[in-house]
Amino acid sequence: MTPVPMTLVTIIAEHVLREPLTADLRRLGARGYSIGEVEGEGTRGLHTQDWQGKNLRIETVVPADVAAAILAHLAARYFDDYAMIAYTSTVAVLRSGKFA
Amino acid sequence: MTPVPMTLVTIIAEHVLREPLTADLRRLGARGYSIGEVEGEGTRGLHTQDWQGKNLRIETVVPADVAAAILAHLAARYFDDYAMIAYTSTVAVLRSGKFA
Amino acid sequence: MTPVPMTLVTIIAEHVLREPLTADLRRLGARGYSIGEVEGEGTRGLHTQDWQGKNLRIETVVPADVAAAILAHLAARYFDDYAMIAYTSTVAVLRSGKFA
Amino acid sequence: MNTVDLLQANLLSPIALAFALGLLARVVRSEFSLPKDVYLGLSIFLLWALGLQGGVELRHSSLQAIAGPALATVGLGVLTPITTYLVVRRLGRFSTADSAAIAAHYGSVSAVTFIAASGFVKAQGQEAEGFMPTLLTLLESPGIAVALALGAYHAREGERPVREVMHEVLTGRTMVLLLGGLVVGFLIGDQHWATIGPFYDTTGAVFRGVLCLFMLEMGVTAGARLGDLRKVGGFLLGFGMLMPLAHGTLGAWIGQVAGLSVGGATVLGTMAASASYIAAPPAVRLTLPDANPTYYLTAALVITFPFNLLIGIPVYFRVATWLGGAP
Amino acid sequence: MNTVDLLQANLLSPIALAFALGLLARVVRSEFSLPKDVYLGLSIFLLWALGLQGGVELRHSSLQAIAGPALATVGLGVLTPITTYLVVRRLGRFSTADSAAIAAHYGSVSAVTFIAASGFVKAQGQEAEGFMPTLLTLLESPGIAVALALGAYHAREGERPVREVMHEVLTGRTMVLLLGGLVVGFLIGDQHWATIGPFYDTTGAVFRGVLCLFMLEMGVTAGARLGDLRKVGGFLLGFGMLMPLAHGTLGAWIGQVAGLSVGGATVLGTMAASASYIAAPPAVRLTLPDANPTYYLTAALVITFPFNLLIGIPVYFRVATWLGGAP
Amino acid sequence: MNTVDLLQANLLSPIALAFALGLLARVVRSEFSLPKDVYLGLSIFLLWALGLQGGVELRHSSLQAIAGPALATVGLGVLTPITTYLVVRRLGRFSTADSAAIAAHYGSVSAVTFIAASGFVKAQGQEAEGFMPTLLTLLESPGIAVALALGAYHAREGERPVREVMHEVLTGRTMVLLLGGLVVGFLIGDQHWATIGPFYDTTGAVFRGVLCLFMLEMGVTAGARLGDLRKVGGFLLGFGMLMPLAHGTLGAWIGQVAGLSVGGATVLGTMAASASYIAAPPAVRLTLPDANPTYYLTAALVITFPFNLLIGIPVYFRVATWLGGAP
Ligand SMILES: Nc1ncnc2c1ncn2[C@@H]1O[C@H](COP(=O)(O)O)[C@@H](O)[C@H]1O
Ligand SMILES: Nc1ncnc2c1ncn2[C@@H]1O[C@H](COP(=O)(O)O)[C@@H](O)[C@H]1O
Ligand SMILES: Nc1ncnc2c1ncn2[C@@H]1O[C@H](COP(=O)(O)O)[C@@H](O)[C@H]1O
Ligand code: NA
Ligand code: NA
Ligand code: NA
Repeated sequence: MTPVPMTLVTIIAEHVLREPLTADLRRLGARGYSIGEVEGEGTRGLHTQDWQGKNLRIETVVPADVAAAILAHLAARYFDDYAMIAYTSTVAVLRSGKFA
Repeated sequence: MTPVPMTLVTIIAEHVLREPLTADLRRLGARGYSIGEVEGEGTRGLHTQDWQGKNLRIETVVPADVAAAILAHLAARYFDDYAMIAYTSTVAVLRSGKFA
Repeated sequence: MTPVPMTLVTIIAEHVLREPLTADLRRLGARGYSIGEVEGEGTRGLHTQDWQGKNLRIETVVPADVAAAILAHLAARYFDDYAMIAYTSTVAVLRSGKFA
Repeated sequence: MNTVDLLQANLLSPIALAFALGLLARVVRSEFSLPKDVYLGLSIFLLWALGLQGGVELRHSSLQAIAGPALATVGLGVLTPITTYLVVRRLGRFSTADSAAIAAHYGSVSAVTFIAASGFVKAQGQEAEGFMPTLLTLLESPGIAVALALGAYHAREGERPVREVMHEVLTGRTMVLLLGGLVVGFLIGDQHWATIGPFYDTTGAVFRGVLCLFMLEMGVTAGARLGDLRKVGGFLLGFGMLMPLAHGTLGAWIGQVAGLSVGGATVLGTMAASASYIAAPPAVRLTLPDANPTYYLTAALVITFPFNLLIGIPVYFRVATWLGGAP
Repeated sequence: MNTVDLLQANLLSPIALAFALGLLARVVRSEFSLPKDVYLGLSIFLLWALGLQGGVELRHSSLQAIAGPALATVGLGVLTPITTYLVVRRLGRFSTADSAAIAAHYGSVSAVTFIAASGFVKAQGQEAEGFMPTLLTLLESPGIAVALALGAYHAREGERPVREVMHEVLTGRTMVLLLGGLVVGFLIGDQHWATIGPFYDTTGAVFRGVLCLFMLEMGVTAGARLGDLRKVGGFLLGFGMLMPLAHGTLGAWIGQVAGLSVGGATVLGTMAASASYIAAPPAVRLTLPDANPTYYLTAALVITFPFNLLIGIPVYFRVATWLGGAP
Repeated sequence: MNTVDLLQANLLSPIALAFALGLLARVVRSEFSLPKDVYLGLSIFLLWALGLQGGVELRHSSLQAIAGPALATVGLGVLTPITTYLVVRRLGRFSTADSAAIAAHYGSVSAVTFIAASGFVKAQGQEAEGFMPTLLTLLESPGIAVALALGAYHAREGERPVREVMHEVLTGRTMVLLLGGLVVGFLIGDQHWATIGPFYDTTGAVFRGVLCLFMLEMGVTAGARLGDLRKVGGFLLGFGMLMPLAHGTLGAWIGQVAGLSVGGATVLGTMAASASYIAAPPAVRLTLPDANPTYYLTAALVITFPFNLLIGIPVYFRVATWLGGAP
């Protein structure tokens, strides 16, 4: 098997967005995702973690076009109101069929 | 010190594989690894986290050939039967001697 | 919005360094960071997690020059005495203003 | 006891002092805090015990005795978010979103404040009715629903529909444990209760001991937000103390009219005066994302919660005593 | 009490209702659940208490009295995985891996079901022998070992060796706390026990109260898998209720023959009837990776566990009473 | 009781056996351990209970009675890190950093060892003074400060300043709960204490039961480091048992001179003999990064802690009894 490139989207967002964000990911074409917990500080400084629980760190490995759609959606829908950052990088996977 | 490239292998797998996977990593040449916990959904949908605990998120920084060997081993040994994804990316480190 | 490249610095370090490291990051120009927890093994083998709690996994998305400054500082200040690894990779973000 | 004595007795209670200690720890920049999961576990125990015992005691109450107070409670649940909204919007000139957000918090109820009030009246020899936890359950959600509906006019395209978020409130931790506990407690009856009662009894040492630990962490949480007091401005500071006084007096009076004892009226007043900081915040964050969390959280947690705990409860008790014609 | 009364009393017990509440919470799509670490903490307390008290009481039993029941228990530990395997493989036509996997679960034992049975017989005035926790410890692992050995014929190259996995079973949480507790309890004796007994006493309010919280979360866990009931098919559904009935009756009979009291025979029957969902699943997952977890987990946790809790235990009690010649 | 009887009674206590079990679990490579957050929660309960009850009892002590023992305690806090430093540096030929690091641990105190000693003397009918928890609080930090100051000569450019790290020690979990508990307990007084006492009472079943669970995990932690015993060498092995004997005897004697009862002198001796493994390690790690954690952790946790628990305490008791002129 030769590795094929995929895009890894990482989203760090306040806890309360768990349900909406995973629904968004599925709708936009992600076939899977993994959610960890982080604490953090950024420019918004909401101290949200005190009452909501920790920030979410969501990772999803998707084709490049799905990644672009996800980023665009996040920017339009959440960036203004919520504590959130998102970034993408290129990774190599063995079974491309699992992600697209 | 100039940064040198290394390969970061990330494995997301069901909890029960902790022992076998870390043993595999050591055997295949990884000099270290870090394990976090994530919850997730994929295509297999085993709900394994309910009874096993969360999924493992294992990271190991290794030379490219070790990364290739790890991926090949995972594909041969686990991909069919277990909930698991794995991907690699290139990172830069300062002390290459620590990883190879 | 077109994605712009940024550098993601990932630091894995023993628990006790939380305060000093986040202070360092801020001082060196990081506008934010996220901290998760991992367990791990490396070459130093201090078993530090037994008594300190888990290792920190710190991520910060920063401009390339800040990343270089951070790595250099870590190497000079911590690499000798503490259990720690650090690596960088290139990621794409939408709002570069948030990170620099 | 006169009012000063009441206040003093209240200030030196273990739960007030535990709260103060947690707060102080933060002031001196201690990093002490309870692990989040332990804190969650304690809150689950407290709510579940409250529900269970409430259910056991509900069996001893007639439907007739409950009907009036229940109606009064629902009435308060509809009224208090509206008064809150109007005061914050008109007098405080806050945005619609901020006003609705604050209204959701003050329209709902704080279970810990309820517990503190129940303990207080019992210590004064004026135990509240056994069905009070049932009223607590009734008051949890209407206020949030009313306030979010008020805010919904304002909601932009694409926000989470209020209906969806209300499902989360109605099936949240508090409701499962309180409402579920009520039903379970009701069904098991006295005989089974005897086997677990010493552990769950809300007037027993285990419950009170756990409550102290819980208050310690609430103090830490409030302490971490102390700095935000400067950000919220004078209006919210005054609001966070005067609004409870108004709602508390109103609640005590309505409770008295609805036939509650002095103890019961005090507790109902306290419920009306209290502000939710568990169920309301996430619901508000999702439906009113441009409301500023610093406003609603600081008001509910840093101002109104300690105010009720330390000063409000004795005052509502005085009011209820006076209304009840007692000395 | 006749059988109907027994069932009814059982259905309205706090632990049954707590389980039902947890299940219901999931049915209405509540996100309520106990933090995993708290749940783990509770399970540690329960097992440790069980072991300690068992050890203290073991001191009061003669080796002679234990020998017969112990032999009977080990016999059941070898027999029940084999009957399970044969039934699932031959009648159910499941794969070798799936059959061995299910056999490992039904050959081992569920500690919570054991606790529920002990509580039930005590409430009926028929307390079981003090050395029952010792039997529980004995029954934990043989069934898993036998079933995994059955499955090992089938295992492909490279799977984890059964021996390695059995080490994990034998040194797992359950064994450390139960077996360790037995030894510690035995060594400390009555005088030291008096200083900690009120906290750990398995018939006391703390233990029972903690058990309720534990059952709440078990209900949530089972509720999350309710949907899988449709996936497992009619055979496993019937199996999950009839196999326990058979093993339970067999266990009660063998217990009676081995000299146990009515209470003891009921509890031994329940142990034989119960299916492990803590020790067995990870062992099976590692040695039989192509067995489908949906089958074994749903059968053990969603069918057999509540079946025993609600219906099985009173039935095994009836059987034991009848065998024991009591009314 | 003669010394052998004392030792034996001590070895068969629930807490000693729970520790041994945890250790043994690790020796047989079990993966059992308490979830970290639960362990933290238990330690918070223990410290908080200790503080609260200490505060309640402090009310019954005169300032006069405390002054002498308090002075003695502070004296020990300054003396023991210096003796430790000299012994490790001169006799053991360890580096300055390692010597200061070890001195910080032995200059401070282990709360669990304190609790074990208090329980032990009580079981011998020689209860210690009610203000002992106050002394415990006094002994927590001076030793760390003195040792870090000793090490500071050595510190390289850029290390964390001792002052900053001492702030963390002085506002850490132990101090908030112990000192805070003392103040809260003092303020609430006997009447309020009665409502929560049965839960927090340090001689009650809840406290002792929780302590057993805590010791189980301490055993696991120590067991995980057993292998390091081979790395630390013979000197530290001897040091870890002889230094406590010296400090324990000294402490018991000074306590006796300062007017403490036999029980009180035993507990003070134990405090002097014990080594911190909660407050000291992170402070040392940050200020003396080139000190080897394997040395100080193994000595404090794997050698001295069990040594005191099993052998030291009865010995210090014997010494105090002898000094006190009792049989
Ligand atoms: N530059 C950054 N690098 C890594 N994580 C960040 C960064 N900025 C923000 N975060 C994370 O995103 C969360 C929200 O950030 P913000 O919206 O800037 O308050 C923070 O709590 C951090 O967890
Ligand atoms: N596309 C993906 N991106 C990120 N994580 C994934 C993805 N697919 C699966 N996972 C993770 O891998 C686990 C197993 O996936 P699966 O084998 O597809 O059921 C899931 O529970 C997720 O945590
Ligand atoms: N090659 C590696 N890949 C991933 N994580 C590592 C690696 N080496 C070390 N680590 C992590 O860094 C920590 C300290 O490593 P060390 O300083 O080598 O003992 C370990 O506990 C691991 O969490
Ligand atoms: Na209210
Ligand atoms: Na069985
Ligand atoms: Na000491």
